[in-house]
Amino acid sequence: MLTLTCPCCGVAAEETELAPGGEAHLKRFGPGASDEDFETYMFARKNPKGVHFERWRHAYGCGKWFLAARCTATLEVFGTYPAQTTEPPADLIARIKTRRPDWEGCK
Amino acid sequence: MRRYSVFAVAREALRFHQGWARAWANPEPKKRYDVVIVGAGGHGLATAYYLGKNYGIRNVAIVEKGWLGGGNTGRNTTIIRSNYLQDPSAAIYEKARSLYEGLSQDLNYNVMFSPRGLLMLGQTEHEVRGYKRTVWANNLQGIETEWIDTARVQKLVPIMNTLGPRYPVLGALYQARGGTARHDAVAWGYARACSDMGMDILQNCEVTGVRSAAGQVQGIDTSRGPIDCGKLAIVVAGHSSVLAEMAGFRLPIESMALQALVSEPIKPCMDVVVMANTVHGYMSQSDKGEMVIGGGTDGFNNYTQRGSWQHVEETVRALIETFPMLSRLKMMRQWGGIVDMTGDRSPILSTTPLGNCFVNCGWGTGGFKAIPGSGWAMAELVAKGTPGPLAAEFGLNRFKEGRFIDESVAAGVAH
Amino acid sequence: MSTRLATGGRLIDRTKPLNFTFNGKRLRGFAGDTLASALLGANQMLLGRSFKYHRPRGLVGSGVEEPNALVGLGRSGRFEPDQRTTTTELFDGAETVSQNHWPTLDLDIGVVNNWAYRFLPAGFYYKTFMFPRFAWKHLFEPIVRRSAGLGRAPSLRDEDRYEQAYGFCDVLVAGGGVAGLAAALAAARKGARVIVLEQTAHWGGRAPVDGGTIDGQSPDDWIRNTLQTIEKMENVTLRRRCMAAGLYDHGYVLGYEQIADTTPGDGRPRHRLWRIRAARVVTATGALERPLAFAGNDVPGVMLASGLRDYLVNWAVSPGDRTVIVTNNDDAYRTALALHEAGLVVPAILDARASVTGALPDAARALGIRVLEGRGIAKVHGGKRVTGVSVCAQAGEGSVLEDIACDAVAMSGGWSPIVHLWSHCGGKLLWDAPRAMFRPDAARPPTGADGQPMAVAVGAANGVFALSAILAEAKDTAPAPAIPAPDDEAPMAPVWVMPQGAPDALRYKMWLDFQNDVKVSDVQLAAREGYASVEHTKRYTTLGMATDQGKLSNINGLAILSDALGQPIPATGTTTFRPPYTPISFGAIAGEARGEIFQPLRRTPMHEWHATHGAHWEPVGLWRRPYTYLRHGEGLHDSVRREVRNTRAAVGLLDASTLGKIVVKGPDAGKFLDMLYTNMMSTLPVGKCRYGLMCSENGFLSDDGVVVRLSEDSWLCHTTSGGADRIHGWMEDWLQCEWWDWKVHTVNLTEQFAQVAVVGPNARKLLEKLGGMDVSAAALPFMTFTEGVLAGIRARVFRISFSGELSYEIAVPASEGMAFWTACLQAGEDLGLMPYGTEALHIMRAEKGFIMIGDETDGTVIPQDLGLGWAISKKKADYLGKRAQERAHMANPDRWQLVGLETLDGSVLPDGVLALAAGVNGNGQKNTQGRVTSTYFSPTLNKGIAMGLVRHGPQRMGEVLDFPTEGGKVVQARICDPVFYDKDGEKQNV
Amino acid sequence: MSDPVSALQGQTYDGFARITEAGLHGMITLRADLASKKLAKALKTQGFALPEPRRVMASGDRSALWMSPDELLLILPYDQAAPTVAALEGALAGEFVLVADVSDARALFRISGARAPEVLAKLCPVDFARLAPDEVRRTRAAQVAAALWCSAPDEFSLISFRSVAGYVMGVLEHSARPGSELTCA
Repeated sequence: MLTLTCPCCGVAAEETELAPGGEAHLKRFGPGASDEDFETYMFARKNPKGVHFERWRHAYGCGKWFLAARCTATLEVFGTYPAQTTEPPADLIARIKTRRPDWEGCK
Repeated sequence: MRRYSVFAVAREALRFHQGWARAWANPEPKKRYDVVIVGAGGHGLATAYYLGKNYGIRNVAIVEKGWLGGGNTGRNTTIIRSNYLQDPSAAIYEKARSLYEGLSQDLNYNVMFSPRGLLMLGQTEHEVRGYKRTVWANNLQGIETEWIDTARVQKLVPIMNTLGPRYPVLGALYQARGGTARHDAVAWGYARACSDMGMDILQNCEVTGVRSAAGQVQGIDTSRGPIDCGKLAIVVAGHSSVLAEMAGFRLPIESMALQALVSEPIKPCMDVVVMANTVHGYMSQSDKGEMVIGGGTDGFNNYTQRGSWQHVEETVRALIETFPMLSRLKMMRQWGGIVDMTGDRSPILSTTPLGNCFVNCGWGTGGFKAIPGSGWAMAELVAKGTPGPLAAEFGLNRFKEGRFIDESVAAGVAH
Repeated sequence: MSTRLATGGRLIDRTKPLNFTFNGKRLRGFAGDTLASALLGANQMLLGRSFKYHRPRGLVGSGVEEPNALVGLGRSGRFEPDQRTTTTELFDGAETVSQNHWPTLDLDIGVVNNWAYRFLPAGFYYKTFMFPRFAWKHLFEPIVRRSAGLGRAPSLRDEDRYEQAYGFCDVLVAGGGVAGLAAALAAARKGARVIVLEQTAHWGGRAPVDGGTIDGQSPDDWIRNTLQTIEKMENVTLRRRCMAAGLYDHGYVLGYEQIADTTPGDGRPRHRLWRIRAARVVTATGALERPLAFAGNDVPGVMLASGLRDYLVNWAVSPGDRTVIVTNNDDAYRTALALHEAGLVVPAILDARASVTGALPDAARALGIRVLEGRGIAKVHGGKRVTGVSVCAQAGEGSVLEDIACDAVAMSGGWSPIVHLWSHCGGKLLWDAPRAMFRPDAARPPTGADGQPMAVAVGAANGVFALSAILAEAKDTAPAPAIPAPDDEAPMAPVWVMPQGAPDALRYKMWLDFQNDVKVSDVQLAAREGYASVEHTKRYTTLGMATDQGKLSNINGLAILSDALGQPIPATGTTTFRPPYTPISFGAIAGEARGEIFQPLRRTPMHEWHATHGAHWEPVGLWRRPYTYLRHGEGLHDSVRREVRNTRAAVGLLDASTLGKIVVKGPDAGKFLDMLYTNMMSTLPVGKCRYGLMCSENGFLSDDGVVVRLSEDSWLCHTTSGGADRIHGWMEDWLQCEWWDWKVHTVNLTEQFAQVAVVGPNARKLLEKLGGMDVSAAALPFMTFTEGVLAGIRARVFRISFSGELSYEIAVPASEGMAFWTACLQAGEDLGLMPYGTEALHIMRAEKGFIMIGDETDGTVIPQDLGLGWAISKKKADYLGKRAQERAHMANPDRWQLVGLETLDGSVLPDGVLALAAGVNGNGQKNTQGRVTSTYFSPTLNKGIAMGLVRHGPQRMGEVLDFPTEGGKVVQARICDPVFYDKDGEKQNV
Repeated sequence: MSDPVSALQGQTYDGFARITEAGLHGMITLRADLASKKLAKALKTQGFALPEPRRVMASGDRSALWMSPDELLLILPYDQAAPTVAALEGALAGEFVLVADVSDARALFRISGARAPEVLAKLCPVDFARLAPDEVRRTRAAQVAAALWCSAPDEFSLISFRSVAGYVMGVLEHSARPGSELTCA
């Protein structure tokens, strides 16, 4: 039963107030994209056992989507950040590296 | 192999059962096998068994990180059914169900397959239409199912509240030959038979890498040393993506926690399996007397084998509404497993971008019922290098082509 | 015999006698009793039967660990099976019955299993019952099932109520013994917000029974003083009868509070389930005493030494007159001393240790109690009650040295810290070899959201038993560095089998799991057969799978398994600890959510009117919509047909309030809607309506509805009833996460408006009667809308039709919805107005060939399949789902496509039936070429009509398809245009 | 002209706290850039002050509630909602804003009495002890969305969607039943 702090309104919300939304930072491919790129966008998932970036919506709160960095093996939350970005913020990356020295970074 | 029978038990009783042999051997890894199967769960062991039985391939190792049968095989709600809507699903699940019917005799190990009947309740007009559609499909697929009315549902399950008021039971999709089996025994029975064929079951042997050359698999590295192989089959529900990454490709899979729970044991009160998909609950009574209850899946990636509590509440609420007597029973134990969820919630039995490497995964919440059929089809895929008719539609390429096998259209959830 | 002593009993109030029954027998106990102590005090030692062999079972313990003494409690709507007597407080009028026997507790036929025990070892059923094939289901399984199970199933609806609550704290202390109270006090003094949960009705745990001094005070005094201090602190909440049932991720603790168990029917909730979020959890859960494995250790009268002591001290109940103590540690001597002090006889203390010194043994010796060193029990005598024990050397093979007559045996195999809560969420254990126990490994605790330790174990739960050490440790709420033995106690000696060299015949009589009948021999058999993982052994033998979940049996079992495998105990490890710590009621888990408030029921403003006017309801999402309005004596079909015919002939009224209504506004709103819908919405003129389709990014049709251009920069999007929240969320997802620089706002106004459809030839007349607005064909043409006042109510009127009739949909403020509905009913009185429900709606749309999301679509259908190509813009470079629809399988001309179907005999095709094609596929399944998606009897056309998806369907008009139905019957239907009624649209466009 | 009615028409329940469906109130959803000066001015003209994030600003019969980084909920007398919407739309013409009358889409409840938080603590995963006095908390009440704040001493206000008002009343009643207090008197 997770708790995540919504970066948009600051509430430390519990899981039942949130809606999960799958892997973060997917790049959308539309018309003109190759079958491979489109398949990757739609289906290929990192699904790592370890550091993971994912989407959540503060559905029962401010209604905003946000992103979270979380360990799927321990459920440790490294941080949350706004959804309006294409990559995790540098300070979050640094924090994850101190917590998980073996982590290979965003691939 | 010493055969199991009532006479054998009687003979052993006289000498305090000192004469029983090991059910399966505990060998050291060999340097090379024709086929290495990663994952000694039901699917992996069944794959090995049918490789030996159907194709005579016996130089096989089944490599297991923990203890055999310790993944989802040993932590599911043991439901067996084949009343699926789409042809490919119906075919493989019905193959599995029919193999289950004779599995105890085939393996000489009582897996306690109990075809006690299975009901999927129709509680909205929409659901009723979906199940009727399934019945027609099943008739053409050669699967015996029928739509039964509320009165018959009530007769089959006297403890059910069919009147609602919220979601009155309008009838049910009934598969009389569906039921349950003893989950551990399925893994143990296959393991014993594989071991007897000379296959090596390597427990406590974790795969740490997949070796390949020129696009062909060469072997694996494990916590018990490197092992070469001619062919590699990855059958590790829950950890499919982790193994796929070692093999150098990505799967349309996310690992999520699925929960189940049991009540304290009570005397028999429900002789069939009941699934109520509108309210997301399903329940059967085990031979020990526990009410075995399946819960919902979390919506986020999770490898901890622990789920989120609210799903237990949701399930229990729904079941009390349908089975009011449940309210005064007690939950004895809850647990979780990690399931592979694919892009269309149907399984994958497929060749992979790596030559001679095959994958069997993505069974989601419905893997146990498929074990014999899955093993049968996977053995064919591994032995021949191309899928037979049972596996043909379950290839990875379907995601690129947009050719999905979507079961949720009729039933909402698949278990 | 067991009896109530004349004096003593620190928990009972002898001035308050309570009456209760056991198997119909009237018995008496006192306030403060548990069911167990009251039963034992009334000389009821035999309380149940075991699971497999149906052996007689009596009390073993005095708390949560009790595996045997389970009863059925209460009657009718308050009957509950498997109630643990040791943790159930006695109340006046309690009715109890014993379980798992037939016909009676004393004479149980099932005990034949016991005589055949040698033929029924662990897992025998895996090796037998296989032939003939049908026999398992029809013969063996029913027998197994009937003899298994414990209590009778309740049959009635639960009469009690339940609730839940949320709690928050910095420190949650699980357990209100000395360690827990001391830890709570220490944390509270540092300013933390603290919650303390104690599962029993009493604070202080074992200390008052076990004695000793704490900070120079007696345990009772220390507890009283500490509680007084704590109760004055505002930052501490104390809860008794509230068990910490489970620890979940991110510091989420389940607390199971029992409120009204002893006052059934008093109106209070019976149980309350707390969901507490704690920054840190202190597990002060104590320890459990282990039984010893000797032959006959399951005979009623053989009890845990600590449990027996509890009955004596807490409830003044003596389990027997002559009690033999058997132990491997000093603690059990306390039981001997307590028995002696109560004036009862202890014929001997059998101590497995070769030599015994120390304060407690010395005290026993000083009282003249025989202490036999290096001795154990070879065998217990007796059937339904202990009559004596045979003594042997622990080091030997069981030769009898002497027989001692006794009627009770108190055993102690040492103590195991209760590590459940610690372990639930990933905390690891270490093996403390000298004291033969698993205890929490402080270096590998469960971790929380921040990755930091979220639990700390204190006191006996941490393997710290000395009161002085407990206090010191609890004060800084960190594990003590050194683990001292209990005050002045000599080390224990691990004893897993008694005697050490016991032969098979004895091992077959040594119980590990009393409820499930698992013996030492069973675990050894499992090991021999290769079920070597502790999980395999557990599952093969069922060790630890009973209602006590192995609280008594697990450590002994895995020690024996380790021995059999020749490996150290830590190499074997433990099975997984799973919540709940002890079973908790499903009632509490469901909480308030039952009956009327089982789920939210969404009501439109006209809901009550429908309910009082014959509505036969249909659930639609969380809404409930009238399927039809039944008139007196009318069947469902007749009612629906009446509604259709009336609407087509006169005028009908539909509550369409559940339709989703989302306003999309902003400079980029047009661009956004062009991405969202398959067709072009940016070009829609202000004041006009357009039907639109939405697809998922995977290409499948997901929702449809009429889009209205409200103003230059705002649109109103209607969605399906079930789709409003989903589609609104979908819009926000794209706006927030993909196109966050687009200037678009959305707001879901579904509930702001009641929406009423006025449908039929007389619709315009009705609106004109309402008055206030020009609704003429010229002023309000088809597919336009206007705003104004209708019947004196602010209204937005859309000229749209889902039935093919002249039709208006009127949106009014929800607060005036009922008033508007009433106005319509009045105005329509002489126009032949009738309300109609969803089924009539569905039939009328099917007559017109309009698709329905959820019928024609099922998540696998793309708009191109449905002949909706006209609604897919060819001009747009992109829309959600466009790329997906270009994939090979979706562009395949062989896809099934929408057509109409009419049976040759006019009958109604069954729902969902499939069209047969020639041959079979590779799996032997019959080939198909289409399916029915919607099928109805059309009251308008007086025959069956259907829509379906058929391979190459639109090119096969007039072809006849075979639809196999029940019993091999085939219904034939001809492919036709899906528009069955008013093909030219003349009726709606007047 | 008809009389508009609220979802439960003022239904009340007296338990260990008093539950009241508070009848119709004007409510306006405003989506906009909350930092805009023009917005602040327009609000001020209408008698509203801009609240800080997650706060309510009340003055007289008007309150402004911060709902999300780009959304406010304005509460005012029911009959003033429509003219206020019109006035705001006028004042903010040409701006990137959305003003919507949601007065009829919501239900407002008051939970009053010293034990009001105990009622809500049974339904909402909210740490009431740590809730700031003027904090608006959007959360879940049992199975539905809710927004709540302390609107007066010993009084909480709770807003839900109108369609589930009956459900919300049901769970509030269940939670306020005498004898089920969470703490000793």
